[in-house]
Amino acid sequence: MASSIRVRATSSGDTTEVQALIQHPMDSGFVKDSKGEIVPPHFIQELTFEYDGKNVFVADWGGGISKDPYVKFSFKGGKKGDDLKISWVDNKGATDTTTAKIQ
Amino acid sequence: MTTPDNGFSATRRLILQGAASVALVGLGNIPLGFAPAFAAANDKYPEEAFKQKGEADAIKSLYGKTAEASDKVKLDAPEIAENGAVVPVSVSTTLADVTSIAFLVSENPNALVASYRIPAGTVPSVANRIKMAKTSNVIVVVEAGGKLYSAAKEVKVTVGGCGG
Amino acid sequence: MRNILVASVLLIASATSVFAASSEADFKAAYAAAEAANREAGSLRNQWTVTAAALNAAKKAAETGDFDKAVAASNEAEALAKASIFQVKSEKTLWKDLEIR
Amino acid sequence: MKLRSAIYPLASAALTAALLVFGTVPPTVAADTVDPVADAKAFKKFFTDKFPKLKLEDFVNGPYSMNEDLYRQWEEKEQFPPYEFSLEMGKEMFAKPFQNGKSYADCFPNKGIGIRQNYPYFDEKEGKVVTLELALNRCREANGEPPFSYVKDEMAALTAYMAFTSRGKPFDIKIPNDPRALEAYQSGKEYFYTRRGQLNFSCATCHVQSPGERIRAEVLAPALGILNAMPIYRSEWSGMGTTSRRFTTCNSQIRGVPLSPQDDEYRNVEYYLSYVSNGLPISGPGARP
Repeated sequence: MASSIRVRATSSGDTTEVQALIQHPMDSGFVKDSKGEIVPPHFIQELTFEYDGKNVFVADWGGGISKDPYVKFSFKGGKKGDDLKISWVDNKGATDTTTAKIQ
Repeated sequence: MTTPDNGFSATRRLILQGAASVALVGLGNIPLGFAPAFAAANDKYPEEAFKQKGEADAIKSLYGKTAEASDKVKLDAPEIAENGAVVPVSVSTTLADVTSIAFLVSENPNALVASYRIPAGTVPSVANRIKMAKTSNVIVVVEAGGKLYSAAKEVKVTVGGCGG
Repeated sequence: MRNILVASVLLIASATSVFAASSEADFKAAYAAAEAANREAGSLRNQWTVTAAALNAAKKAAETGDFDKAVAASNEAEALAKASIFQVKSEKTLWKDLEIR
Repeated sequence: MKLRSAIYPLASAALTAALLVFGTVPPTVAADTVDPVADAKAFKKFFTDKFPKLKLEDFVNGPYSMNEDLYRQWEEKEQFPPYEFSLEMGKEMFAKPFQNGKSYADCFPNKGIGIRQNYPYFDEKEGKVVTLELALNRCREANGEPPFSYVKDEMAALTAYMAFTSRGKPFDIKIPNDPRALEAYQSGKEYFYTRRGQLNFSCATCHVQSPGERIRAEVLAPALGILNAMPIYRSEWSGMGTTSRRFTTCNSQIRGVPLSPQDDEYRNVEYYLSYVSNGLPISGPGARP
């Protein structure tokens, strides 16, 4: 199966801009389904971006982040062709990880 | 967009390194024996803060202190959300030594939506998409040099993001 | 304009609800009439969701033995179904008023 | 107070005749002249007069072209659009052969690439309108595969991919010289303007009379160009939806019981709406509130 993570990392010389979109329901645990039953919470809790062996950005998320979450940030450094590693873990213990090349 | 010269908050980072397994054990639902696919997490997931109802309690739980409003924190959010399920919100700041940025929605069932850890060298500017149950204040808290600064903006929501 | 249909339906519904002490037979007759009207609306391809909801409410009320309520809901469903049939007929010519020419 | 029962037989007789568009009885509207070219011209003029600042191609962006606050939210979303996963899934599905070794490409002209703007078309053999969604499911069934649901998921993914390969190409819907094609067009037009449901709304009530205005929270999209963006990721749906989904949910929102997806009437209204948007570029897949 295809990765749940889509990443665009673009170097502009000094900084690298990173955008990520992740496929995840991000159920908050406050919404009822069509049968009137509460959809149990199911959301990503931690999302990590690692470059050159170091975390450059860590997101701690609750159920208030939108479905198929999106985040954008920038960090100093990062060379074209280098790897950026992205991983997430959700409240049910599921994880996914991918490596993107900086463009 | 600004790129202030971030000091390196060495102690905090060092303490955070290698704490991955601790962080994961802290998550109630993780089954025993679960091996994380990554070992990069460098702080504990602030589970309690995410459970708080109001924004004041959430900020207190997250940082143990209160925030002061600052015009150096630039919060960008729509006047009227096209849909409460997806509200694009972003922040940037000219403050130096930023170590974390948090987003809160005062009227959501749990106010804290996201908390971002900003290591040295990362630009203190984040964009994300959040859910809003109804019209309310979006609050952003920036931790810089050990102090908390905040900005707020009301976003009108007519179609709620909680299934309404 | 659009409120006319809604208002007339509400009037019918409230008018019928003053009759007291309906029997199961009353309900069955009222329900059958409502169903027939809704079937006709269906053949005209213009059923309303609220008609189906009123029919459901009638059935539920009848199951609990509340035949007054069941008859009232059936009558409401019938009125809604007939209004939807009326709408089809009047729109046969009225739609042209909206047309961009 | 009650509507007199005497009127129903009359009404139903007239309608049954009118609705048998493809039957032997010609529709009652056939007495009027049907002039699609003039219709399309008037349709575009109506919208460009109503929104003089907008260029014709802007209309394919729906409500986003009419409200600055919304436009900014859209721009932000388009940086990493929410339909991206569906689009990718569609691309993979499209490339993957069926069990019998054939693939979607074998069912379509130009292997299915860059052809979205030609759908729906009028099939003179069948005497009916064929939409892209219908053609996709027919392709599956012809190759021994079960059809997909018309409203979302796989169907949305496939049409998203096919629209994506056709982006920028202007809608080029043809009405062949066949009286049945003209009837289908006219039937679609009638459906578009006919009020239905308890709210007594037609498609036109919202998308002709009130585009740019808010109905509850939503800024209504103009009918012109509305199908150019299909399929769409709607925040309100938290997911993708096809043209079929758009039509059926519009019906239920006005408290009407929707027809089955790809019902003849929906196909006709898609034919009509696409035709009057001829010349406007395909912009799908789209993102909408």
